[in-house]
Amino acid sequence: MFRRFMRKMSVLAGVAVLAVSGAASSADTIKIGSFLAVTGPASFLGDPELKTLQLYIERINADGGVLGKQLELVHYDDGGSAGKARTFAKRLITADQVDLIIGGSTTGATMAVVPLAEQYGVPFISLGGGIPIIDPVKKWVFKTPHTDRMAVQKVFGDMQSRGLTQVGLISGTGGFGKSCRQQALDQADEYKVEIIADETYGPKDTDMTAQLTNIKGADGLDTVLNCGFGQGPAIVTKNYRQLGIEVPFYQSHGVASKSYIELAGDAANGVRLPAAALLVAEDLPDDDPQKPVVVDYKEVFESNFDQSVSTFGGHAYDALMIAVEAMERAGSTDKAAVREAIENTSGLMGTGGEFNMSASDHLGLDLSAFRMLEIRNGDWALID
Amino acid sequence: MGKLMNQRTGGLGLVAVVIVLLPWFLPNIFYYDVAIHVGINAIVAVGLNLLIGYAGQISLGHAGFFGLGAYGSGILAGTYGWHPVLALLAALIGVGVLAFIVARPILRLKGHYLAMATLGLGILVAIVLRAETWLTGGPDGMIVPSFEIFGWTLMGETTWYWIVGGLLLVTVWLALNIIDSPVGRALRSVHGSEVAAQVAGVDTTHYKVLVFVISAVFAALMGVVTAFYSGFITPDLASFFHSIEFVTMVVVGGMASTFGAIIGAVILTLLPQLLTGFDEYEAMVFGAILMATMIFLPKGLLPSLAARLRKGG
Amino acid sequence: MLAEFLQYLFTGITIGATYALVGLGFAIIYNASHVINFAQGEFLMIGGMSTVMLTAMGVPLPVAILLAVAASAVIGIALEKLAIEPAKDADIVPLIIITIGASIFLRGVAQVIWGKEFHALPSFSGDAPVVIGGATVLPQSFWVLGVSIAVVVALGYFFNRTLIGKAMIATAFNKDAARLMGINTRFVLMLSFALSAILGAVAGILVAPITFTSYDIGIGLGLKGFVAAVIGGLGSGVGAIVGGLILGISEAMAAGYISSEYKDAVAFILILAILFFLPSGLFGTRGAERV
Amino acid sequence: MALLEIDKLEKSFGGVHAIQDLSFAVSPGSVHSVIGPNGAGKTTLFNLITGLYTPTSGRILLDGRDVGGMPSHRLAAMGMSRTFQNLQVCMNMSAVENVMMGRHLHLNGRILPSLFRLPAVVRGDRACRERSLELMEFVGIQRYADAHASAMPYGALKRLEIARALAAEPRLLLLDEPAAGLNANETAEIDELIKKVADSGVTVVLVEHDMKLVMNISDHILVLDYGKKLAEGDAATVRHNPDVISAYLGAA
Repeated sequence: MFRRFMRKMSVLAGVAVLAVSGAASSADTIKIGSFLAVTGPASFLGDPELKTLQLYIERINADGGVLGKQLELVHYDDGGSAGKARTFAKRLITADQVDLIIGGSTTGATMAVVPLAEQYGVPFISLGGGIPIIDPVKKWVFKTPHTDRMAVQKVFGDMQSRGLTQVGLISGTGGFGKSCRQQALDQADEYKVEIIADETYGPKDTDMTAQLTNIKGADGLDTVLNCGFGQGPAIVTKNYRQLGIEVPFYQSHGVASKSYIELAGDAANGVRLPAAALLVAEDLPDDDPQKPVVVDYKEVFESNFDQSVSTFGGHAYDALMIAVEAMERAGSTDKAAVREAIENTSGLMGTGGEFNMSASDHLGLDLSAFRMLEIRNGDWALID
Repeated sequence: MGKLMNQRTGGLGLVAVVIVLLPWFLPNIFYYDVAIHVGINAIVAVGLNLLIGYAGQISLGHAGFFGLGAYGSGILAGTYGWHPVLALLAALIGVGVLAFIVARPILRLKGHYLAMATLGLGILVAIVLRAETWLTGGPDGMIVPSFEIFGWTLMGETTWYWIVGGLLLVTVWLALNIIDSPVGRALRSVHGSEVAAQVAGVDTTHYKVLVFVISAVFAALMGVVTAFYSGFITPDLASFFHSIEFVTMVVVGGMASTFGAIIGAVILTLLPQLLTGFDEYEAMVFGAILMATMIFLPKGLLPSLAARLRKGG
Repeated sequence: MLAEFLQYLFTGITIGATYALVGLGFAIIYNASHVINFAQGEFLMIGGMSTVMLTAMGVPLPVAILLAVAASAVIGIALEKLAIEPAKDADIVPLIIITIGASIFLRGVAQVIWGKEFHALPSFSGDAPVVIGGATVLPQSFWVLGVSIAVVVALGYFFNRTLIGKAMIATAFNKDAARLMGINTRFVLMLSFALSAILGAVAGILVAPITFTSYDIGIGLGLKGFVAAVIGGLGSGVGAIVGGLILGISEAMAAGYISSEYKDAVAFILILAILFFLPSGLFGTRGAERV
Repeated sequence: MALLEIDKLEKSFGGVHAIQDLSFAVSPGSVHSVIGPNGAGKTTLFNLITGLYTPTSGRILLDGRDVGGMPSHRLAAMGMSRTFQNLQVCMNMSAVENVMMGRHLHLNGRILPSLFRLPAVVRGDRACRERSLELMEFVGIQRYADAHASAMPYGALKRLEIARALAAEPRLLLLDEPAAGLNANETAEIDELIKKVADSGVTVVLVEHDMKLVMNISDHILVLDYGKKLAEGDAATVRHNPDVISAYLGAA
């Protein structure tokens, strides 16, 4: 550990010298900038995302890089704070002069940076889930995770097929939970479900029994949906079982990582959620065109890091692949050309599904990219 | 007397020279951005130093006033389309009035109780900013329009650099004026011996309230500047940690030292930027530096160094 | 209706007991040194995270708990020896910054050692809820309450019946006089940090199965414990316990009946109200100023 | 009319009666001493007169006006000034600034003129500094003019407090044990100083343990014991009062 520390010190000294001399930009590398929530309440997003970027950039470089150049990752930890994200994004653009930005683990951090990307004209692929990132479309901004609208549609579709109509809603007050809650309220009519209770909890709350007690008391409750990420949904799940609420329980794709099951333990069994195919890679039918991609990513990730694969790292993988593929197609790192190439991405198979972007769709995934999963015996199970 | 004049004019001159010459050493926009944040923090720290360093009254909640300034002007100018100048004035007056109202009950408290009450006040502001999503955009923040005046739009780092630099110079001048005046002596006597001040005819409550309001308005003004400069604000501006950062700037630089407060702001703004290279060790190193400074230089950098120099010379 | 009320009440008592333990830790250190230890919350984190790590390594739970508590005590003593004692003559403000620096430091170290993920500790005796009057209570809540009561009783015995406990009270009352009476006040200071670290660690371990634990849970719980201590009157043991329960129950009631968004505001509204109208807390004594 | 009149004054803390049924009057231009054993309530009496404590009952009349419980700074504006038994010097300021602080009432203490450093403020401060230096000379500590308060010896600080109290140009000056902790030489100097102050027309109320000093300079002596008046009169009367003798002998 000490040697790693010393290495960091020398790197730091090098960085300082570089920065002072102002010779930040060099022509023979392609600079990928990123700002991720590696610490803080959203660290379970940022941590696998950063690991994925580092790992795959190393692999791409070992294979000869992109356009004959090596990739260089410039990363800052925004701790999930939108304000910090903005500061670091500005640093990436103006000081580090990166060619492209991948980052923003959260919708909030992304939205804080959107005006900068637009102002300076830098291709920006976000890893945030919220729909406002790409709706309305912004010229320079793309994203890879499924939107919360898709997640809500998937969940409501499943409820509809099970004949559940009276929904109790509980959501986190962070950007993700807030946006997901809004989508649930907006989409309810179309799927003929009714939101009969609407409760919230803070990102650091440690007990949600009070809110769930209110939901439990709602007349005619058929099912409950929780919009949120982090440890919050795990506590909600535990409290849900503690209070003995019997109706089916849905989570959003915000909990699509093994750590949710580990935290919630047995209480997680029976919970349904929409998620990418990555979580059930091995269970996919062999003829599923997504299978090779997700199985490969899962194996690479899990053999390099001592932790289970999550869909969040997958979003970073997708973003990097889209960026690399677009640069190769554009034949340069010219920002405008790369932006246009990203917009023309088509048929690219990622961990989240097949990306087909266009001038009016800067995500390029459809509902088929989502699978409905149920947690059984502490593991994901594919149910459709 | 002559020495004091030298310190005054010399110090002011030095600050002015640094502000004017610095742009030659800033390689790109990012460094301007850092310099602007240094300036903003320095102004808050100089104002807060009047309260903590000179009057001896701690506040762990000044980020609350900073956040209220930012959101007050941001909401009035953005959501309600007020002229930015009006929004600025309204935010400053609003914060001033609020500070005036809470100052009396709060400043009756001393020591840890005062620390606790100001801490609670600051956190309450942050909670409200987070919760009232319809007004503030919630935890993810809100966008603030540009500052327009006489048909000019204040945009870009270089413009704001000179604005903040000018404000810093004025702030330092005002702070030095206050300190070396009957008001300043009254403030310092509150710290030195409150009873002695009272029996000498100093209405200590009046001066404590006064300096509380002044430092709150300085913080609010910088909140306004931050909002219009960065165009994006989040409730983190009002967070407990941000309050602690302000206090730390004052204490690390040196209590009851205006130039010390500036140095504290420089160090504490640059440190996190330098420490980004440490990745996961960042928090550890930051905490260790904070502790070490306070243990080995409890009076803060500038006064401790000055004392050492005096001993040496 | 009654079931809901009871549910909120049980929730409040459980979390309130945690606040009370943290508040007691604040009170003990404050009495011995007149330092508000802003790193108090980190002991909860260290207790919880060490237990999680040790059990993951295969250490049986009771042994893991003992080791984690002991580790916290050692860190508490180290904090006192390395950071507080060298600066004992400092003003209030530098001392506050030192303990805040310590808390950032400890959090940073924890993050490097244990990572940033949340961890769950298995409940001590299962997750099958007990139903009381229509409300449900987890068995872990009984652990929290039971151990808290046991700790409070043990502390009461320690302070009132043992020589060293009495020495600590004497030191709190008048340090110089205590020193003249032959009490080793430096030892008392060290002991108070060890004790409050133990209290924090116990609280952290008890709630880990309910709230989970991670490198940064100390900030929130620490602040709430601080509020509990001030509500009760800084330095008053009984006050900290009552303060903790009042805070926990008010929070749960506010979340249930008013608005879950403002649950966290309850603590700080309470503290402002108390400080404005009862500046020395519910059980604090007001020292007359000597001129 | 008496400058200061105390009428049936009572003060208790909890159940403890610190001052009981105390009445006396101080006539203008006199040196009035309050003596008594430790714990007799002398400092409490001063704290009551100068507004640091609020009386439990009874009246404190300044120029015939009841000022009991009035805040200290307003009493100062009415011409009252004092020193403290335990030093209350602002250690975060220089010696001359401490004295200048004492002149606060005679300066413009409003914020805006100070904030913009208006010429009137600068002039006022300069005059104030000169007057303060004169006062330091008057009490005999002129050589500490540029010193920081924290660097001054105890005896000088005692005088500094007197200079600060005089800076307010009081009509009534309360001195709480000005000679405590001083050696015989220094005490004699303080003796001279108090006489000089009294001669300049300031009414002095003195609490002091040094009997020689008290007997030397007092026009009138009040003896307190357990918060009550034990005896009153000029030096000779008090010296021969049997109650006083027994109280002091008993205490000794």
